[in-house]
Amino acid sequence: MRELLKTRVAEMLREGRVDGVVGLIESHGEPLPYLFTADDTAALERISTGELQGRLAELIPGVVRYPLGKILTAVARKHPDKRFGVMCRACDERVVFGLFQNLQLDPDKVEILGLPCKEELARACSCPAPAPRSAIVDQPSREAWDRADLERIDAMALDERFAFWVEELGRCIKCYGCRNACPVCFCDVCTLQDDGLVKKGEIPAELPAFQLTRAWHMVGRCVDCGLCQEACPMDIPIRTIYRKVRSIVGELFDYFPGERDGGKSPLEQLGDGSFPIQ
Amino acid sequence: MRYETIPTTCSYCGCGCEVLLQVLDGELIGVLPSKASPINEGSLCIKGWNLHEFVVSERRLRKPMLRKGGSLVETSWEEALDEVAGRLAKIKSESGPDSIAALSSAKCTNEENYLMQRFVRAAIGTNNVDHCARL
Amino acid sequence: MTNSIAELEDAACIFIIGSNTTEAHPLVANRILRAKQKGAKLIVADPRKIHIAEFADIHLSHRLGSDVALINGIMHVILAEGWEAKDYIASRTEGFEALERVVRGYTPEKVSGITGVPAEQIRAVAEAYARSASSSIVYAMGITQHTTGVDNVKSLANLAMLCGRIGVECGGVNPLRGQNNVQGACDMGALPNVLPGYQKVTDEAARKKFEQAWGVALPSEVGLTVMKMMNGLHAGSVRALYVMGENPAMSDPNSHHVREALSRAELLVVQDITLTETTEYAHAVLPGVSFAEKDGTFTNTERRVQRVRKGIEPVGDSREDGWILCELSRRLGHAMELEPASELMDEIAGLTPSYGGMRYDRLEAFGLQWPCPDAEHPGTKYLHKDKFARGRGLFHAIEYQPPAEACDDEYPMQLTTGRSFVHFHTGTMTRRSPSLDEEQKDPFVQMHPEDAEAHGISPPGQVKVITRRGSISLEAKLSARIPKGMLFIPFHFAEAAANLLTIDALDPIAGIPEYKVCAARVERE
Amino acid sequence: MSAEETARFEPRIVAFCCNWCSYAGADLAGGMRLKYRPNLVPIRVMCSARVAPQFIIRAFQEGADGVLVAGCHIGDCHYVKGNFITAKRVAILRRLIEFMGIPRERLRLEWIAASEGDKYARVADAFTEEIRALGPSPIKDIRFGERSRSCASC
Repeated sequence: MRELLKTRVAEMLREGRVDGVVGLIESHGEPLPYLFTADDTAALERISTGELQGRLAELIPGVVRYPLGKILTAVARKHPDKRFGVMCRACDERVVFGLFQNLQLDPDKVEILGLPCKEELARACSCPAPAPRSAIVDQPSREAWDRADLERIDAMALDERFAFWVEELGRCIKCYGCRNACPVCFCDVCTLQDDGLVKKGEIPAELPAFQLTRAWHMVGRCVDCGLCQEACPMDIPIRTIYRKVRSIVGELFDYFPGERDGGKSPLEQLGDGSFPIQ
Repeated sequence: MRYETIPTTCSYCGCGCEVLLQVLDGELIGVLPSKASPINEGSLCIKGWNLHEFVVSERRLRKPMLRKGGSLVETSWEEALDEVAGRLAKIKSESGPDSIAALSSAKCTNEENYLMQRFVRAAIGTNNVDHCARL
Repeated sequence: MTNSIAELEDAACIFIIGSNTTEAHPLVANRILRAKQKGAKLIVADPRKIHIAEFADIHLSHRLGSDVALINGIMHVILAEGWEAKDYIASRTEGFEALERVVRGYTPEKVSGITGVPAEQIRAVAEAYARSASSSIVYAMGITQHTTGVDNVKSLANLAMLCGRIGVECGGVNPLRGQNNVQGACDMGALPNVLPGYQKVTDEAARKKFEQAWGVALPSEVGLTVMKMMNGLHAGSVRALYVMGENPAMSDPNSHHVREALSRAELLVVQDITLTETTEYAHAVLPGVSFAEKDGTFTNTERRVQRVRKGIEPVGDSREDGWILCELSRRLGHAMELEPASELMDEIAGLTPSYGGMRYDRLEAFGLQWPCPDAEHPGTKYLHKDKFARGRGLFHAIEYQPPAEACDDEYPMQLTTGRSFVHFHTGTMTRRSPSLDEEQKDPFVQMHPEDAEAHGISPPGQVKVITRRGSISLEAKLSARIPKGMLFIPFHFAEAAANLLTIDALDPIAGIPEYKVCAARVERE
Repeated sequence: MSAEETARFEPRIVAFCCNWCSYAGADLAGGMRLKYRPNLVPIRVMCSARVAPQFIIRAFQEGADGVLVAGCHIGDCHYVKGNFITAKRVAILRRLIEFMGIPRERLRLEWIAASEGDKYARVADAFTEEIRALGPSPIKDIRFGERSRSCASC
């Protein structure tokens, strides 16, 4: 897979189809985000799919993921005239499509290099749609979305749920990591930092206002990549909340951010008013 | 057009979290937690996530300064270093090395701390070197 | 730390004392809370009900400065119940009899009187700590910043040794260092009494080694600590002070005294990245660079030597701190090379036994923990395995001593200081960071609602906090997390600097100031 | 909250009312001298679509036992389609708060026209009783955070 990726990236750069490719490079003993460019072909030798090497593989299971879509957005903002390739697992691909839908990236200027995940990995990630559409290799379609985490909470009585979330969210140290790591959070001004809406300067972050406010912003946005969860220093199951948001929006509006081309979030279009009240 | 991430160690508390400096065209645009670090495992605290902000602060000093006529005035490195070295040498020759003291820094690197204590002990000739270990 | 951060996750019992872990060391706190989720017992001793205390099985709200009594009380119960590690004590320690004699006097009931902690809680803590499969002690400045700081630390070591908890996995006595490289600064000999690797300046053989390496004769008399430097400036015996990357005008206790001292300096040189309260007194200000603009290493709280890598070029005409020192040293007739940092590390490794095996190529992925004496050594996860550094672990029999300043009619409340989760130290970095500044802009004093009511304070209201050293004005934040009669002020804010209030009474051995307790009163503004 | 406190529990309900219909409806209810429960605290907004979900979250955080969002009937919106968005928002938020353990009944959406003073009164009574039956909001009893604690005693 790594070799194929390397070949494809080299090809894109050589042919001048893109000016740079956002991906991972093996450097200082770990995979790190990097922008590959045509004038820097030596770096291609160290291109990485995020698999860990040697000692690290023992320390950390699975693969290393970074918010490549978010990084691409930052680079593309600075260089709006350039064209980019981006290495994407299925989750990253949903991110990039989500960013297209939210007008943060220009689909005409981005080419996706999809990497299918191994089945164990997709399962460990509870990936809602494990096969990237722009995969560089063929791969079988896979079972989607393990809902065990949602079902577990749906099965609880309301007071039990509330106690569960108080306990979990009570650990929050307000690092804003869930927001910072989120590849589809792109606003310049953040509601979470509005003192009138979420109180500042205290931990845990105001409970439940902080997480409810953040969850609200995931409506029509969350592509369920799980990077928020990986960033949480307190192991709070925040991804479960956003997965619920995604499932609510899916059930009510048949809208799954990042999974289908085009289309705006139901909250960004007025509709015909036929939506039932309760 | 160049974007890279450089792994380094957070400079706030003593946890030693590994952060990646995100550098776009030579500019520090943000940090990311290292996903592979056995210390922070892809997480950071609020200070760590904002680590880049003080680095690029407008309030960073950009030139050496000497106090002239009561206020600090920007000057060249050559003049500032000559002035400081000259005055240290004068005080040392008049009152001995123990009339000079230095505070090293728990924010600086091991190498810099090493150089500082070597400077104080070998160049000035006193053991009057300490830092804020107790604070 | 005697042990490693990751080990905490698997401890069966964690005893936190004097550490506001979730706010000051969040990425250590996460290991502790993970341990808790795996079923560990969590004990938090802190006068305030700090955030992590919400998750504790037992929260001890002991009086400020009563740590020795509390720990002696815990040991009393352990001995009375016969829970001590008898074999360990016999084979690996000495001085046990003296400890036993002192601890005998600290019955839970007596300790309860001193600490305000119910005797039952003391018994419960003793049982949890002594009888769990593995127990780890975590502490920070709440233990050390007292006139009895050394006694406090020794008492914790007593407790750990009594139960055989040192030199074992998931155990130990684990101080959390407040500054990113305070461990390294100590290791590198930025202390008045030791050369790199804690080799005493009074030890001729050690001195010889360095004299040979550096080619000069070295002074053999122990130098001055920070507080003595300040006194020296007052007295005129110290004429010049060189400050690199510190802000004593803000960080040191009884700041009025410190600022007076700084203003008397004939030459004050400050090497820093921004103007600070200290540069107001400087004759020369030399712009150094931040961690992001240079190569080097930091040593974290678990003794891990980690790489610092240059990401960007120095801002403006600022220069690497090492370059500045080398330039000055050359001008004073002692040439030091700012070799590539990797070669400098080789020089350090050659002179510092515990760093003997530290080479940049070995530090690439996530560093090594000292002691690492040679190039093959894998580093050390936990200290004192099989044998203490000094041979046998020494028990210290310690009696409780009250804090330096007692409350009286004029100053009836106790003031303590500490950190907030947003800011760091004197705020020279965090308060210049827009996101952090926005999260917490203003200084505040935390006080109990009933105390506020008694003083006619209703928030949001400005109050004045007064001690024998000075007074500051700031906003009152009411909270039931703090006991009645106590005030808490974070020390990050220059406009209401907590250290204008704190007392400069020092621990007689370590010279650490008693930041954590002094007498105060509060007035409505 | 103690049993005694629950017994004398009076729900506090925030009612966001749109300027053009529902607020006028509330006004009319007063004008008609209708008797209805006094537990609603009306907040006038220009359109129900002005009620950002963050406002609703904030109201709950500040200790509201229930939140009513009242707007013009579909088709009557002064801004033509503002209330279309309101309907979607409330539907999503009700399910979301329920997932967090807050009964969705604590958040209610009603279309109340300027002429429907009687409907406003009816909704006020019914909603108040529904919330009374649900009891005080659990948010007031969260053991973390000082503001919530003081809310419990007010």
